[in-house]
Amino acid sequence: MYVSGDSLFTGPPEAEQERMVEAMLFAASGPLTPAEIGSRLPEGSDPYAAVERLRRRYEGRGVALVRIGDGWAFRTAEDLAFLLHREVVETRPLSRAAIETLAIIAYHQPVTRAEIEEIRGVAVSKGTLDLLMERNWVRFGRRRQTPGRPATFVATEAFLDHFGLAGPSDLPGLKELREAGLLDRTPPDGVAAPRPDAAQASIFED
Amino acid sequence: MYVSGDSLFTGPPEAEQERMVEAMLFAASGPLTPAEIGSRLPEGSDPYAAVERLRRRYEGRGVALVRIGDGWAFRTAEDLAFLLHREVVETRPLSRAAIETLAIIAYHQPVTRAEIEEIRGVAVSKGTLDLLMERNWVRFGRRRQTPGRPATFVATEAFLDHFGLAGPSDLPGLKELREAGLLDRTPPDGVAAPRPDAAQASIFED
Amino acid sequence: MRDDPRRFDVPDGRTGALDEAGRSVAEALVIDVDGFEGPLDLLLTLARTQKVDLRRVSILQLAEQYLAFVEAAKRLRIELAADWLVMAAWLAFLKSRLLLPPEPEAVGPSAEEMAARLAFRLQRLEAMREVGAKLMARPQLGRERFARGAPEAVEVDRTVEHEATLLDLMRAYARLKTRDDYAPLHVGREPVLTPEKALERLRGLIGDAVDWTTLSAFLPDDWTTEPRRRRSAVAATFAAALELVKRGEAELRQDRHFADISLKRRSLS
Repeated sequence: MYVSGDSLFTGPPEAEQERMVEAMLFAASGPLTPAEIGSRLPEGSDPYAAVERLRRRYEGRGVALVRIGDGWAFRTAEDLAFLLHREVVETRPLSRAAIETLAIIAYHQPVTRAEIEEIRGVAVSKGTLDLLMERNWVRFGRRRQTPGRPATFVATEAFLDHFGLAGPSDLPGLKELREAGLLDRTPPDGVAAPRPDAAQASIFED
Repeated sequence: MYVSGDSLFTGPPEAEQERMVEAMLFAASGPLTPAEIGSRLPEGSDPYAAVERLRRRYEGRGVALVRIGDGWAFRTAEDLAFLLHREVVETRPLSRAAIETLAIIAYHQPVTRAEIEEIRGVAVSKGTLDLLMERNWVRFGRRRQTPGRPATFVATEAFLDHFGLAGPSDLPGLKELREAGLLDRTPPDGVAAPRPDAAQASIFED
Repeated sequence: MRDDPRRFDVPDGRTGALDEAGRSVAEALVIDVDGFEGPLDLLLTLARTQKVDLRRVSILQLAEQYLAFVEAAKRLRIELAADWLVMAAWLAFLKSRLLLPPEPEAVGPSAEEMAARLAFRLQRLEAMREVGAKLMARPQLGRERFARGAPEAVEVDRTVEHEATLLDLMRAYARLKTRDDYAPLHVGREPVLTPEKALERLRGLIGDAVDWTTLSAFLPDDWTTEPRRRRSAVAATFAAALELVKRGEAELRQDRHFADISLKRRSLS
């Protein structure tokens, strides 16, 4: 323990030693041990006492003087760790594949992956379905009672919420799409009406 | 000015805001502007007031909260240089030409290369400007709206930080140089013409 | 000097105003000429030898000092670069103008203005050197002043939120439906399962069919929904089944007309 009166070499005043240790620890790239601190303080200083005073001074502040191994270092106060994280939300338009898949699920639910592929004419990547499920617009429905018991996909409440729909039947039908000029041509018969139960039909049915 | 009672959104208590700003500024290596700080504080906080309280709190400590251009950063106290001084072996001392060029850019900014050459009386070697730009003390400013639209050079925030200047107006001796007309591009008007037989008389004396 | 291109002959080196000491100073400077950054730098050094405040420096004397320097170079057979000689010419001209009474009809700046301009440039250069030295004497970051030695980086957690509007959704669906209309024009996947493919597939599956299994269970998953594709798959798989029967690898059964067709692996005897 440093007692200024008894010390052979009188070091700088306590407050000054504390400032010095503060600057050293601030500038250091890693924790400093009291021995290292002492070797750089003027003769007659007491690094242990200075570190302890400094530690108390920073109690409850935004940074804390913490012990790491044999050394000491300043670190962000634990309760403020969130300040070192920044949440950045980037908004990106849904890819064409994703929006088409979403549209098919919304209009044809419950629908299997094979059916989505059939309608889109290309394979549906796992990533696309994952993305829609992650976005919480799509979830698994009941398995289809056909050989292989394939999973079906349905649209969620969150989907309806997001698109401002009271229910799946609120989705504009083909007639409205056509009237809105979104459909240029009359679809041929047999394609117009999505038939979720088509898969159940017998193999020889038309 | 932040008045907690009147604020539409009441942020965290002042002491808490100060802690948060303290943590942010301690964690950062470069200066942070109040706007940057504010964007990371909870709604209703006043970064300016928090920075000012924090600056006062650290007055006389081993580290100081200093202004650098538009931002603020913690830096070790200048009077502790003797304790912290590190021999920087890897950076060669700047040449006389580089120091002069840096001074001219800092005091005359924005300044064109031709103006630097006019002041120094010799061509500026490419290496000199490259070196200053590499150290990030100098950067291109806006082009001068004169024939040829020459590029100008300005000093950077890193320059201010490196030399411990709060802003360009903090440059040592700036006021005196300006008053002496030495930052003008031509000698001040009304220069008393020295007579050949009185050549010892001050040419700038009235 | 660039800003005064008027040319005058280099004077003959008469430097009556300088004594012997001045001469040897000039010689020392010539020997060290490479240490100067051009004529202005030398002029500033010469001006300092006048040991007066730069604002009180005698430009006339300075011109003489410079001309003595050029003379010394000649004497020592040291070749000076062109800009040194241009400055010498300009200073010789300035010196003569300063000594002679002003010509009333002379155009351009007066000798006094020229001298003042030179004095201004010298002061300005000196001022820049002084502030440069002042800057360098300041506590520098990383040498005497320090930033946080162990900065704590702010981690940016980037989350991507995908957006779509109802209109996007409707457009996408309309696009799908419209594409169906144009299907004849569009080179898509043919809705035909070839018998070869069906055979290959069936041969892979028949080994597990120990019991009677309906033909439809052997259809590929993605060929069961759309009627045209389903028809093609049924036909191809049926043809493949017949082929396997022919090869003695499978048995085929239909209980009555239009009932399901079933097949199983032919038990090895």
